[in-house]
Amino acid sequence: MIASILKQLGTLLISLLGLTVLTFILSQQSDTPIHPYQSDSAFIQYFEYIQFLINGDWGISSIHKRSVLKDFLQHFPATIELIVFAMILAVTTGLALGILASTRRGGWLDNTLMTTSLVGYSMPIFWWGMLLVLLFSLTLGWTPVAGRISFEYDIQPFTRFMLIDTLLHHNKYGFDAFLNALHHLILPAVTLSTIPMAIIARMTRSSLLAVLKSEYIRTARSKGISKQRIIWVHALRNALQPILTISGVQISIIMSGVIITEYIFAWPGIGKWLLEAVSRRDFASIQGGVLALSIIVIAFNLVLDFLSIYLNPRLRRPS
Amino acid sequence: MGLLQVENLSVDFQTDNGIIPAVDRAKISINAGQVQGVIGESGSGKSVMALAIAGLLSPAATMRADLFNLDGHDLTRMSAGERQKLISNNISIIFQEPTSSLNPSLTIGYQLDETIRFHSGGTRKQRYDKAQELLLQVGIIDGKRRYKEYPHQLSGGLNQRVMIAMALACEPKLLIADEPTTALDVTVQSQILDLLLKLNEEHNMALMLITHDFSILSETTDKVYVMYGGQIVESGRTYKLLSQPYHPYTKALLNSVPHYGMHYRKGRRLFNLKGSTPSLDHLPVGCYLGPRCPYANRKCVQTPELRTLKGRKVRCHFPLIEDDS
Amino acid sequence: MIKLPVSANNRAAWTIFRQNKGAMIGAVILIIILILAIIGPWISPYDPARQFTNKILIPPIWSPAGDFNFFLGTDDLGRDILSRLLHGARLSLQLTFTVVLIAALSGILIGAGAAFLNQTLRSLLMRIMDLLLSFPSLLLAIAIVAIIGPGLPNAIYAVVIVLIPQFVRITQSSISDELNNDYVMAARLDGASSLRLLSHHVWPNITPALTVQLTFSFSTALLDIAALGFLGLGAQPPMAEWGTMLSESRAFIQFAPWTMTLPGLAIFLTVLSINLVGDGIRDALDPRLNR
Amino acid sequence: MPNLFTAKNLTKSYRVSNNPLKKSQLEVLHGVSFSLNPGQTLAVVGESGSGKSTLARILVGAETPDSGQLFFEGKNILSKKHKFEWFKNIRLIFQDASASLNPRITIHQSLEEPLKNGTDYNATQRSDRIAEVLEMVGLRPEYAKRYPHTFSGGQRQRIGIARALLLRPKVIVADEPVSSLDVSVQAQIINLLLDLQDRLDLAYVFISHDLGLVQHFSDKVLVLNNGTQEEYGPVSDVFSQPKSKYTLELLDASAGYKKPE
Amino acid sequence: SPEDSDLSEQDRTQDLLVYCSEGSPDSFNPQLVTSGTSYDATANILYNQLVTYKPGTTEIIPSLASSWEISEDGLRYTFNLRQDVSFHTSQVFSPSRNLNADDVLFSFNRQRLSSHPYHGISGGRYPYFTAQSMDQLIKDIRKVGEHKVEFVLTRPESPFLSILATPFASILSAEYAGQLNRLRHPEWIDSKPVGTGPFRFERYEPDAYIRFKRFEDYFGDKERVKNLVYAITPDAAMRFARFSAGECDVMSYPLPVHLRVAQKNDLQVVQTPGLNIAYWAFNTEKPPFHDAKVRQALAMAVDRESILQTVYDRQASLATNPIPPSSWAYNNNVKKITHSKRRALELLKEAGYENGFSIDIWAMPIQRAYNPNARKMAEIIQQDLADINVDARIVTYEWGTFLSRVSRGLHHSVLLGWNADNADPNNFFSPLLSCASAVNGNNYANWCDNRFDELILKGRTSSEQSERKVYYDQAQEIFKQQTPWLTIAHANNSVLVQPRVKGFVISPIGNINFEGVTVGQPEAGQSQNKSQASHEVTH
Ligand SMILES: Nc1ncnc2c1ncn2[C@@H]1O[C@H](COP(=O)(O)OP(=O)(O)OP(=O)(O)O)[C@@H](O)[C@H]1O
Ligand SMILES: Nc1ncnc2c1ncn2[C@@H]1O[C@H](COP(=O)(O)OP(=O)(O)OP(=O)(O)O)[C@@H](O)[C@H]1O
Ligand SMILES: [Mg+2]
Ligand SMILES: [Mg+2]
Repeated sequence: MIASILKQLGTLLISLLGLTVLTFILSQQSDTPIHPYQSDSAFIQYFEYIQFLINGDWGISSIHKRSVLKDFLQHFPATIELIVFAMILAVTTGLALGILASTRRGGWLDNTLMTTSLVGYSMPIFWWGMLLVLLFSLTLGWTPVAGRISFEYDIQPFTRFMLIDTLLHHNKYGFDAFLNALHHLILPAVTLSTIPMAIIARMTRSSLLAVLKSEYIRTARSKGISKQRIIWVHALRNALQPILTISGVQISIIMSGVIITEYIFAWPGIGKWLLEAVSRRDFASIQGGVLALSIIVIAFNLVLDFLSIYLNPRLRRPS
Repeated sequence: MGLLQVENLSVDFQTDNGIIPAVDRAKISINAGQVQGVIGESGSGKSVMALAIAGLLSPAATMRADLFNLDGHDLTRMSAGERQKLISNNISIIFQEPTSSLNPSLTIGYQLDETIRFHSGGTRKQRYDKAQELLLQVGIIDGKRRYKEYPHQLSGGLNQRVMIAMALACEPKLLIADEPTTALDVTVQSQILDLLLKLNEEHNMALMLITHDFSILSETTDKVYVMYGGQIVESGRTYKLLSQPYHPYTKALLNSVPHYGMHYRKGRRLFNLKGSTPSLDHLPVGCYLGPRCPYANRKCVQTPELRTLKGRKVRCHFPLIEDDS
Repeated sequence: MIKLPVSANNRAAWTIFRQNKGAMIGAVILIIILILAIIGPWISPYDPARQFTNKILIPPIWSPAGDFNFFLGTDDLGRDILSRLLHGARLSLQLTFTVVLIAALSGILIGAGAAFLNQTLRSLLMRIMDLLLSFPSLLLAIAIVAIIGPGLPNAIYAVVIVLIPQFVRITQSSISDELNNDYVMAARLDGASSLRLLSHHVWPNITPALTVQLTFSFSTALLDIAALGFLGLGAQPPMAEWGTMLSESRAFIQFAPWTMTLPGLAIFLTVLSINLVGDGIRDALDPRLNR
Repeated sequence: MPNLFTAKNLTKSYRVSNNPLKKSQLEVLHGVSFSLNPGQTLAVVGESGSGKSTLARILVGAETPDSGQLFFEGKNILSKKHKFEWFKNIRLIFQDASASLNPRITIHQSLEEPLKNGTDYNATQRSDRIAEVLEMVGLRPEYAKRYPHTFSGGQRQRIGIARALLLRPKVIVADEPVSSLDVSVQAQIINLLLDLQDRLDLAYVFISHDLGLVQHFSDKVLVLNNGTQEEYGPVSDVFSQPKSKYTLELLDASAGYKKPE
Repeated sequence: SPEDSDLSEQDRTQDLLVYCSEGSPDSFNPQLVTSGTSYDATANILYNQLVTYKPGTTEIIPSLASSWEISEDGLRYTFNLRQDVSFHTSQVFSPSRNLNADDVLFSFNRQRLSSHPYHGISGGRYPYFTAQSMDQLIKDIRKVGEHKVEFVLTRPESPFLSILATPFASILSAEYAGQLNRLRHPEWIDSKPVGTGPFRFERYEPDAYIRFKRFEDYFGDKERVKNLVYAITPDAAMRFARFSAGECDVMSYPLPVHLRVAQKNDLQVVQTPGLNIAYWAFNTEKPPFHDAKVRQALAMAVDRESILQTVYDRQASLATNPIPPSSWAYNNNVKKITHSKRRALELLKEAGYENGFSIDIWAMPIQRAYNPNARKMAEIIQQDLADINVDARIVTYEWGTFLSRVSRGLHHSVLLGWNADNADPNNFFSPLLSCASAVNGNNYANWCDNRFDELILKGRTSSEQSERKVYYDQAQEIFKQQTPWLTIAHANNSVLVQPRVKGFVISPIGNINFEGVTVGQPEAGQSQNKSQASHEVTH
C-alpha cells in the first residue's frame, strides 16, 4: 500500500514537472512576459514561474486583462456541469446497453447494440453535434441552440453551476429555470457522451462476457443463484474493474470532446475560453488553461487509481 | 436405491471447427453415500461430464440423455427452471482451482452467507452462526477472522475448504469433486481428501471424485469409471479394475507411470502407448484407441459397444480377460 | 497446457477475418475510399479550387434544385463539392498515412529501445509516456499548435506527438510481455544476442498487437486532423481538407446543409470503416478477446 | 580426473519488495552442491517453490548465482575469464514445451537458432543437422516446416529435446520435462531420454516432483527444501534411508494417498 | 435582488431584448480599448459623450452638452453641460450629485495627463486617445463654470466635434472615482462601470452574456426595454442559428448570406451603407509594387463584381475612392476601375513583367463588417491573378500576429479594411494614407506621396467645408493615379432584427444603440421586411 502510494506520488511529481515545463514554454511564447521574472536565465525563470504558480499568480490575460486563474475558475463550473452530466449519461446508458447486450449475446439485440456502439464510437463529434443542432434545434425546434439558460431567467451566479444556481433562485422562478437549464444541457451532453457511451457499452459487454465465463461465476451458478443476482452482484463488480482502469483514457477523451462541444454549442466553459485564447494568442490564458485542465486530468487519474485500489481487494490488501 | 442414474449422456460443443462430442453416451449410477471415481487423461471429458450432471454447461453445449434420474425425479421431463432448482438442491460441485472458483471481490463470508441464504434462509445472525459452524466443520478454526477476508488472502488449501463449506451449505446428496487436490501441495492434498471422506461418512453424502491419480482412487472409491476420448471405456469395482484391467487403455494408464516404491532397475523402459491422445474434433473411426492400441486389428474400425463382462463394463472388442485365467 | 492462439499464422487470421461480416463491409468501404482517394484527381469533374461564381450553393442532384453538372452540389464559392471531397479524400488519407507512419516508426523505435534501458530509466520513460497518454489529445495538440502556430504542418506535428506515446506504450508493454515468455528465454539460451532476440523472436509476436494499434491510430489521426481543421487550427482554407471544409460550411448549416453533411459523412464513413476493419483484425489476431 | 559438472555452494536470492524504502530479499537457494559425471542422472526433488527451477536456470547460465562455484570439465565457468559458451555445453529442456517454442516461427527456424549462433554451418548443413536430430527424437524431418501449434504435446516436447541436442552438449538440464504431458505420453518421453542417454552418454539434471519417476530414472538425488539442500546422495541410499525428516515426509506423501482409519 | 421582483410573468419576455453580439468586451471603459465590440457594449449603452450623432446619420447633435461655441480661430471649444444628468446607482456607488464639469475634466484628464491619479489604473494605456494624437491636439481643458468646460486646441482641427462623438470621449463619474479610491479599488471604475447612459450595468459573465437594466433616471426620454442582454456568440453561424431559433432579437454582423436568407424569411434586415472601405493594399516599398503600372495592372485584373457577389452577396457597393459615396468629400468624377484582363496584361508588359511574378496576399483572419471573409476574397483574387501569370500565395496569421507582421511590412499585399470611427473624411485619409501613418500607423501600402499628404493636411486644418472639399477631391485624383490600393467595396452595415423589435436604427459608423428600441408581441402578417439601403426602418 505504502509502496503504491509512493509510486503514485512519484508519478504525480513527474507529471507535474513535465506539465509545468510545457506550460512554462507556452508562457514564454507571449509577446509581453506574463510574469515579472528577476532572472534572465530560462532555467531559473522556470523556478520563479513555479513560485508564481504556487502563489496563485497565473498571469493576466493579455486581451481581457483579467486574472487567468480567476477567469479559469469562472469558466470552469460550466465545463464541469457539462462533463458531469454527460458522464452520468454515458455511464448509465453505456452500462445498461453493455449489460443488455451481454445477456443477449449473439442475438439481434446484441448485434444491433454493438453495431450502434461502433457507429457512435466512430462518430466525429464535431459533425455529430452539428447534425444534432440541425435536426433538433433548427429543424424541429425541440432544443435550444446554445447557451446555458434562456435569458428571461436572470440568474445570479452563486456557484456558477447553472443547475444549482437555478435551484437557489427557486422562489423567483420555481422549477422553470432549473428545467430550462436542463433543457439547454441535453444536446451538448448527448454530443459529448456519445463516444464514451459507446466505449463503455463495448467494454462492459466484453468484460462482462469474460467474467461470465470465469470459474467463480460457474460456482455461483452451481449454488442456484438467480441470473440477475449473478450479473449484478457477482459479475458486474469484477467486470467494472477494467472499465475503471480505462476511465483515465475516458477522461482525456471527454476533455478533448468538451473543447469541441463547447465550441459547437457556444457553451461558456473552459474549452471555448481556451480556443478563444488560442485564436487570439493570449498565452497567459493558454498556459493557465492547459495547466489547470491537465492538473484536473492528473487529479482525476489519481483518484481513479485509489478508487480501483479500493474496489479491487487484491490491490487493497496484498496477501 | 440409486441416487443418480444417467444413461447415454452425450454432450456436444458447437465450435467454429464443427461439433465436438465431449461426452459420448456415458452411463453412470451412484447410490446414496457411495464414493465413485472418474479417471482419464486430460481432455477425456471428465469435467464436461461433471458439469453436465451439475447442470452447469455453457450455452455452447448441447446435452442429451436417455435417462436422468436424480433422487427419484426424472429430470428429462422437467422444465429448465425446475431442473436447475432440483440439481442445485441435491448436487454440489467443487473445482480444481479453488482460488479462481471464488469471487475475488467478495469476502469469504459474503459468499458463504449468500449460499446459506439461498438454501436455508434465516436471520443474519442464524446465517452467521451456520457459516461459522460450516467453517469449523471443514477444519477452519479461525473462522471469525477468515469470514471477513478475501479469497486472495487465503492459501489454496484454505480456499478449497471454503469451497467445500459452501458446497455443504447446500446440504447436497451428491458432491462432485473435480480434481479437488491437483492444484494443491502434496501434504495439503491428503488433508482435503481426508476431509471429503469424513464428510461422506458423517453426512452420508455421495462423492464423485475426478482425478488423475490411481493411488487416490484405490484408497477412496468403491467404483471407477475410466474415460478416453469422451467415452467411458471401462467401469467397475475399484479394486478389481485396478488389479486387473480389462481395457488396454486402463492397463496402459496403470503401467506407464513408474510408481514410487515399485522397484525398477534404473533405465528400464516404461510401458507406453504409441502416438498421442486424439483430439475430439479428429477422432479415429471405430474404436478411439484403435490406432494406438497394441492389440488392435481390423475389427477395431467398428465402434465397440459398452459390454458387461464379469460385473464390469468394457468398451473394447478384445478385452484382456484371457490373460488372467 | 496453454492453448495457442488459433491465429498463430496469418492465414488462419484471414479466415477468421473473412467470416466477420462487419469487418468485411468495413474493408470494402475502406478499399472504395482508398481507390477514390488514389484516382480522385483523375475522376474528379473539376479542379477543387475552381469557382463557378454563378453557381453558388447548388444542392446535390437528388434535390429538385440540383444541377447535373454538380453531382453533390456546390459550396459558397461555387466550387464543386464532389471534386473537393475527392481531393479531400486524398489529402486526408495522405496526411493520416504520413502521421501514422511517422508516429508508428518513432514510437516503435522508442518502445523497442526502452527494452535495452535499465529498469529506472525505462520506468521513467514509461511514466512520461503515461503522462502524455493521459493528456487529452486535443488539449495537447492545441498546446502544441499554440506554441508553433496554426497551420497544417504544425497540426501534423501535434497529432504525431499525440500518437507516439500510444505506440511506445504498446511496443514496450508487448515486448516486456513477450520477454517473459519461455520461448524468449529458450532463444537466449540458444545463444541469441539481444538484438537478434528482438528482431527474430519477439518482433513476429508483437506485430499483431502493433497492427491493431496501427489501425486504431488511423482513425484517431484522421479524427484529430479533422478536428484541428474544424477548429481552425489545422489545414487552412482553401485546402480541401475534410475538417476544414466542415468548419467552412458551418455558416450554411441551415440553408445549405449538404455543404456540412457531406464532408462530415466522408469523415465518418472513413473512420467507421477503419474501426470495423480494426475490430475485425483484433478479433482475428486475438480470438480470445471478443468471441 | 575431475567430474564433468560440479556445483559448489550455490546461493541465490531475489529482491521481492518493490517498495524502494524497504528492500527485502528472498533467499531462494542456499548452499547447493553436487557433482555429475557423463552418463549419470542427478534428480532434483522438492516441493513447489523450493527453488528447483531457479537452480535449473543457474545451471544453464540463464541466471548468475549470488555466490558459489560451478565447474565444467574442471573449469570454473562462473568466472569471467573463461568465456564459457553455455549453450554449446549445457542445455535446458523446458517444462512447458509449447511455451518454449515461438508460436510465430516454424520449427525449422526455432531449431536453426542454436546452429546459427554456435556453429559456422551453412544453410544445408544446418538443415541436415536439424533433420538428423529430429530423427533422433523420433520425428519426421519434414515436420520442420510446420508451426508449433500443429503438434501434439508429446511431439512438442520431442522438439524441445531436439533443440537441446543440436549442439551436442554434454549436460542436459530437464526441468520437469514430462509433468505437462498426458500420462500415456510421459512414458514415451522418459523412454526417449533414457535412449538418448545410452547413445550419447549425456549427463542429466532431472528435476521432478514425482518420486516414482526419480527412482526409476536417476543415479543420484538432491532434495531441496525451501532452497536448502536437505539431502544428496545415490538414489538407493536416500530413498531407503532418508536422513532428514523432510525427505521422509516427501517420500511418504509420494507413496500415495492413504485413507485415514 | 429586490429590484427584480417587479417583473411579472406576462411581460417578462416583452421587457427583455437579447442582442447576439459577436464577442466579449475587452473592458467596460471605452477609453481603454479600440475594439468595436467593446464600444458597442459601452459607449451608447452605459455612457454618453458631450455630443453625438443623430441616430442613423452622421449629423452631430447635442448630448451631454446642450450647446457649444467654437472660437473664430477654431482653437477654443466651449461646452455647456446639461444640468439634469444623473449617474447610475450600483452596489458600490450611489451618486450624490448630477453630472458637472468635474466629470468631463476627469474623463479627459485621465487619458491626457500622465500625472492624473487614475492615469495608470487598468494598464494606463489609452490607445485611441494616443492614436489620434489627442494629447498633442488638446492643449488644455478648463472648468469654466459648474456646468461649463472649455477645450483649448493647439491648432485648428475641423473634425474635432466628430472626434468628441467617438466612444473614447465617454464621460465617467469623477465622484465614483473618488469613492473607489476610498474603497481602494480604483480598477473597479473600468470593470463595474457607472455612467449616464440609458442602461445600467448589471452583470457580466465572461464569454457568456452581459446584462443591462433600464436606467430609470436617464436624462433622455426615449423608450427602452427593461432588460437588455448581450448574448456573446462569436461564431457567425451560431449567431444566426440562435437568431433564427428566436433566442436573440437582434443579431450583429450577419454574414451576407444570412441577409439573403433572412429576407426570404420575413425577418427585418436593418441596413445602411457603412462608412467603411475594404481594400487590397500593395506594399509600395516592395518590388514590383513600387511601380504604379504594376499596381494598376493588378487592380484591373481583379473581377470585383465576382467578389461582390460571392463574398458580400451584393450587400455592398463597389468602391472607387477610399471614402464612401455618402461622405460629402466624395469625388464623383474619379473614373471607376474597370476589370480588364487584356489591359492588365498590357500594363504588365509596359512595366516589363510580361512573364509574371509571384507575390503573396495576406488575408486578414477575422470577419469584419467591411470584409466578411478576406480568405475567400483572397482565393478569388488568386484565381484572377493566375490569369495574368501572377502567382499568388495566400498568407494568414492569427489576428494579433497578422497585424504586427503587416505593420512591419513583411507582406507583398494585404487584404484589409477600415471602419470609420467618426464621420469626418479625414478619418479615412490621415490614418490610412498619410506619410506619417506609413511610418507608424495603418498605412499598410507604405505609400507616401507628398502632394497627397499636403492636400489632406490642408483639408484637415481648414474649417470651411467647401474649401476642404476641393482639397479632398484633388487628393482622390492622386490616389486614383497612383493606386496604392485596389479599393474593393463599401459594405453595408447590417443587423438582423426580429419582427417584434421596434425602433432599431443602425448608424453608418456601425455603432449599436438601444435607445428607443422596444419589443412587442410579434404580430402575424405585419412583420416588416424593409431592407436595402433604407437608412432607417420605419413602421
Ligand atoms: N466450452 C467448450 N467449448 C468447446 N469445447 C469444450 C468446451 N469445454 C470443454 N471442451 C472440450 O471438451 C473436451 C473435454 O474437456 P474436459 O474439460 O471435460 O476434460 P477433462 O477430462 O476434465 O480434462 P482435464 O483432466 O484436463 O481437466 C476437451 O477436448 C475440451 O476441448
Ligand atoms: N525472478 C524472481 N523474482 C523473485 N522471486 C522469484 C523469482 N523467481 C523465483 N522466485 C521465487 O523463488 C522461489 C523458488 O522458485 P522456483 O521457481 O525455483 O521453485 P520451483 O521449485 O521450481 O517450484 P515449482 O515446483 O512450482 O516449479 C519461489 O518462492 C519463487 O516465488
Ligand atoms: Mg477437467
Ligand atoms: Mg519450477
